[in-house]
Amino acid sequence: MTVLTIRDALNSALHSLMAADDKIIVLGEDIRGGSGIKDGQELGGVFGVTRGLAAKFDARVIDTPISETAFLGMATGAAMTGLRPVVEVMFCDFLGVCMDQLMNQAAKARFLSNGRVPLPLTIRTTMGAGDGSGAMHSQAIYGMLATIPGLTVAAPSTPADAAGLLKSAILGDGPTVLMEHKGLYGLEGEVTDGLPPVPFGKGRVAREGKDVTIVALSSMVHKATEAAELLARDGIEAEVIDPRTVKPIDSEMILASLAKTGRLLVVAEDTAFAGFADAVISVVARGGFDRLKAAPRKLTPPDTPVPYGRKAEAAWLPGADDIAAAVRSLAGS
Amino acid sequence: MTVLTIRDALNSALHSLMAADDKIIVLGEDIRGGSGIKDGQELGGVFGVTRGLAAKFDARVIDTPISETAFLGMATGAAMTGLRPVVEVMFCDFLGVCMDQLMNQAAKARFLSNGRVPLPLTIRTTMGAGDGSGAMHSQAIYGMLATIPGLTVAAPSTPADAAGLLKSAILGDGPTVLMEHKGLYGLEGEVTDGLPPVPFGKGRVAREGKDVTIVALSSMVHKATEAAELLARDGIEAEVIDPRTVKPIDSEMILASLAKTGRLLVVAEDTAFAGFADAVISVVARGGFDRLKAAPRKLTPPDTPVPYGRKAEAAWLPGADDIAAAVRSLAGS
Amino acid sequence: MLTEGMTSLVEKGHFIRAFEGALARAFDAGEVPGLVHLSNGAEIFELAVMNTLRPPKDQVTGSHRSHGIALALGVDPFAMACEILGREDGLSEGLGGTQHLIAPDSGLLGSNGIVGGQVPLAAGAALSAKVQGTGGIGVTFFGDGAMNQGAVLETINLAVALKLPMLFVCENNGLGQSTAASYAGGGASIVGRARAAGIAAAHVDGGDLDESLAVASKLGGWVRETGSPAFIEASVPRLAGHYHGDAEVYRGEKKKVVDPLDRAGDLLLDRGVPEATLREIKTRVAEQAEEIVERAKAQPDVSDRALSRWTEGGAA
Amino acid sequence: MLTEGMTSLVEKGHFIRAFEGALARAFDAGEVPGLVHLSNGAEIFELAVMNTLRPPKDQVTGSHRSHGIALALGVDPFAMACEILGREDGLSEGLGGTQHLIAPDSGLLGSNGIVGGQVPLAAGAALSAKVQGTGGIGVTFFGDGAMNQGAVLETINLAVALKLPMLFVCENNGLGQSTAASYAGGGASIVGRARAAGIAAAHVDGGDLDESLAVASKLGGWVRETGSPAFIEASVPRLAGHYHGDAEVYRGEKKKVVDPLDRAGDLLLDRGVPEATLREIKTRVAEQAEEIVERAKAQPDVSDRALSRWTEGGAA
Ligand SMILES: Cc1ncc(C[n+]2csc(CCOP(=O)(O)OP(=O)(O)O)c2C)c(N)n1
Ligand SMILES: Cc1ncc(C[n+]2csc(CCOP(=O)(O)OP(=O)(O)O)c2C)c(N)n1
Ligand SMILES: [Mg+2]
Ligand SMILES: [Mg+2]
Repeated sequence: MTVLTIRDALNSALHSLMAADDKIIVLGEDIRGGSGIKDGQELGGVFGVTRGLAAKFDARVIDTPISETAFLGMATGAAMTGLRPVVEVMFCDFLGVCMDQLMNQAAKARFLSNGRVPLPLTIRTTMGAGDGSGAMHSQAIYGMLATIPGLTVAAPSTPADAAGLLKSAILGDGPTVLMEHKGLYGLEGEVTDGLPPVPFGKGRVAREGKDVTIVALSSMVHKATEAAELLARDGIEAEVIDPRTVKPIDSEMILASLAKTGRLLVVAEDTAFAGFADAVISVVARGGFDRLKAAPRKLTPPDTPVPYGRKAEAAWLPGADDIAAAVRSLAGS
Repeated sequence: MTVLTIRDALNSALHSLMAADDKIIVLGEDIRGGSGIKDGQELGGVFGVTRGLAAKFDARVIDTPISETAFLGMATGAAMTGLRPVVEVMFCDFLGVCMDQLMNQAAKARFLSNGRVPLPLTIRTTMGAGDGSGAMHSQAIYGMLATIPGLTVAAPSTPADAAGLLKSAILGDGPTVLMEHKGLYGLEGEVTDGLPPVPFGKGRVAREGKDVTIVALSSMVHKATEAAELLARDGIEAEVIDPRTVKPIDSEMILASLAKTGRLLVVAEDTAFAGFADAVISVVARGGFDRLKAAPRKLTPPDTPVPYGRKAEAAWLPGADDIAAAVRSLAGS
Repeated sequence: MLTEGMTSLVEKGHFIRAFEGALARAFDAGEVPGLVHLSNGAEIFELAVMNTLRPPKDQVTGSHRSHGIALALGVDPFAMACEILGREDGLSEGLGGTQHLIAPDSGLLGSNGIVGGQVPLAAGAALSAKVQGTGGIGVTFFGDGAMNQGAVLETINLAVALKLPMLFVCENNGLGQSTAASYAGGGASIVGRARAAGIAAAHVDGGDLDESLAVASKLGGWVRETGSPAFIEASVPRLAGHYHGDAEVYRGEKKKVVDPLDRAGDLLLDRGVPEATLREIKTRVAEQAEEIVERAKAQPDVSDRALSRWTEGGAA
Repeated sequence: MLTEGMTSLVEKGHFIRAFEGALARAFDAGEVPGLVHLSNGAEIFELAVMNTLRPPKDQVTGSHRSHGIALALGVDPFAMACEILGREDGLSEGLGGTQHLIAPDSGLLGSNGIVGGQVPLAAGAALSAKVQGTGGIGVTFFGDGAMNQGAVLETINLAVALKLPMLFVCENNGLGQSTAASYAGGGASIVGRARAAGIAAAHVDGGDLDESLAVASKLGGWVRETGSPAFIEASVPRLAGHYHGDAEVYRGEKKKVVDPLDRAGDLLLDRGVPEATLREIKTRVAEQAEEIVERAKAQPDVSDRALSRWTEGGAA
């Protein structure tokens, strides 16, 4: 066991996989950084996740123009022809400019070939509000992405899961979007040596409890756990489930928790309508109706873009207090 | 009262609004059709919805290059500066190539200006499987679009609603996506003279019933009604609710129906996970839990791209028989 | 090119025309699930380009109008016909269809339903070849209309910036659906736009077989030898509607164009190939094409079974 | 330009520099919610372009780096500072922030967080002006990096095809974040790429005030008179990091560049403006800027109240 930040866990996973398989390439904007500029020290990505890769793997680490459509499509084509590309799309907000390559090309090619074409493509991108980045650098569009047939969407909350899900994505056969929360890069946590892959579709019980089930992803797992500690003082034991993958969702784990608690709160950072929270509530309402003792609840940001001002952003994001309050009213119902 | 097809109702609404307000412009690919070609007769859009507009309103009817990003963005900018543009995006599958202009520009500008900038933008697009158009000309991504804060998303099932929702969109202040089902253009129905606007967020009871509530949109309304007729023979009276707008959703009408029936089936053509069906189930599970007598159900296509072959496409789409079967098992539970 | 090779190429051209003719009749008979976009007029040029390629090391992507490209690459016509008819033994058992023909074994990485969507994918094939040192190249076909799509414009620049072994092939048939290329492209020269992006580029009359062979081999060779991208703009006629069944009222009076297949036939006659041979070729390939499409029509539709393999485990 | 006008322009340039300096200090003091991208080096050129505009008939869109553009257009600096600090009386009461400055009354249709996203929007302003016959034009500023984004490339063509009264302004500072423009653009000339698309285009040294004024007025005038689009590529230095606080290690040894503000100052000295006047100007605007940003810092953050007006009725 070692302690690593999410940033370093991801970086370390990239280093070890790239050393083991020269079919893995990494590409994106500024992921080398400083290309074309002499004597420049490499940036290694604006969040530093690809640091040091250029020095080791040179031609397999590729800076691109600001042409997300072209380079995401290029990565998709490369995945269809023998490589295992890892693309960095700097912020998930930018997926809008290359959504066709994501939703129609990368996500559909395996199906359209009836399984004859492999597509080992990993798209790393960042998400999340809380740092004053404003409406176009703060979104968390995992619910939107999960609507796309053919995509796996994952959103880790810990260093071990970040590295493990990244490995599963890179070693897998299909396209995966890995959503890294900007606010969690510096988060430290214990990781098993060798950073083992984490399978898709398997959640994690982040905290055990018997009274209420909270389903949350990414940074919301930490807020939910914080809320659970507050609630414990009042004798309410909340179970926090981190599905880790948005799609495929671990319905089994969620329903098993429901069997224990009978009460559900979903906390999400993506959009309010038709997002992750609604999907989980639907899973539970359909598959766990008899286990529900009270109406399920959700806590999401309001249905607006992410605001810039500090107070607005804080109000917009679900916080530990909001979660605790929602659980209290749920537990009392 | 007159009888019109959806195509003609839309066309007629465009003609009358454009005659009344010269701030309304229409633009898109081939919507005049034949431009630059001498003596060509105008196509009026590949589905004929904009037929005759060029001859009447000439410079306000604009053919564009195949540059969805540029022309959707142009329409957005035009809406911010005094015009009321109506853009045709030929198939909603193509929204991938201009998703940034939709999700980050058109949808966010009013919020980012704190309401100082108007954005009367109408995006007409088509959707729907059933005609062998394959995976990139058949999608129905209304659930995905509805996740975007700032957008209104509507999907009419009748000529009156098609014209009425189009009018509300054009006369309104915000960006609206109107999703026209390709398979319904020829559908005839009665319309009130003058084609009055239909307000957003207000559903329509397509068929009254007391045993089960079926919520469906667009072409699924007709399949649900067909199923309801089948069910009526067995003494099951299904109520069919057509919300007409995906967002804002008419929760009130849906919950009111639930109060009567206690049972919910949502039928949707968009994707299986985190789509419209999950959103409606969430509305009901959260807001109508006490009224639910049985677990809510949904009927959606499987979570794959739209297949091409006839049998596959028929199997992929929810049909009246599937709906009837789902209602039967629901009514019996 | 030797007369023998050229005769075989022209034979392939006639086969493609006949194959699509048979498909069109199948469409009229209600046997095709969707609309088909025919290559009429572009066959000779496409064959000239394929003549320089070495699939499957080279991989090609195409647009919605890719039957001709696929056949020119040597994709099995029966598997193709079955796919376009949505039948058993189709390339993807009918899941993809006419706009999603995929046959990487023959060098066809894929055709596409999104105008321009195929272009970045071919950059990926080029990158793969470069990184793995296979000596292969990526090739992409697209239309004049696609030249105004961001995906295409970005990829031209990307290929230059990353020095990708990639051949761009723009088939300018003067029309994007009902819209004139000259209008949509603002009157600018396509090859000029490409060249300004820093790519080696040439224009060719795609109805001229000799010239097409020369330009294709020159620019294809450039890509292979230098590892840098190149761009061909070919003028080709669109001899039929945008899709089969398109009434083309918008087109007004059609200008008379000589069919490139006839022009190629004339080249053969000039070289002393007897007219009877040409007639015999046409008859033979027409029969072959007809037979293949008939066999495809007789195949069952098993696309639902193919689908079910993707839905087992079911939707969430 | 008369000396008086030029002096006032240079004063504005110094004010912009000082304003952003004060913002940077506010950032260092923890008063700014997000990152700020400063215009250092581009002020003079931007002022030269604005000199030919007639807002609000003309509408301008800009990139993430738009403080200078906004101020050059005459947007109220206090409302801007409040917005950038996320405070009461900000343009959008703090909902938008530094990358989303919107002030159409002053001709600023909007700045943008998506590279290239602002460019199609300006085409809309141009179309509005054209359809409504206002005589106005649409103007858009973007960087060398944005020149590789589909939105920009498509819009250049669209403006030509539709004959839009639109001015494209590409500020080439040699860098997109840490990536060299020459690398990302494949070594091709930006103005050459634009010209090949059929647009009137010129390159200018954006550090040369006289030349910038001349080129801006020539091409701006062309757009206004002909109703057709035009394109300016301006070389401007990026005197600081990509954002304030960027360590720029990737940049290696920086080439020495003369600050365009100093060059413009020299022009004034040549015209006989006393050095003392220039010094006095700098001191004065520094004080003004400081005072404005200080006042903004004293404003309360009411962005949560602004937000609540958008959430009443609540999320579904
Ligand atoms: C992004 C996108 N926009 C629009 C369409 C609809 N569409 C299909 S083919 C076509 C015309 C294409 O013209 P061109 O590129 O010249 O190819 P051609 O049909 O002439 O071979 C259009 C507009 C599409 N499939 N994808
Ligand atoms: C679509 C998109 N991709 C990437 C980014 C991240 N990003 C912001 S600014 C920038 C560099 C832009 O370079 P340039 O256009 O030259 O403008 P400059 O910063 O030099 O003014 C990048 C890559 C973005 N905001 N949007
Ligand atoms: Mg064409
Ligand atoms: Mg730059």
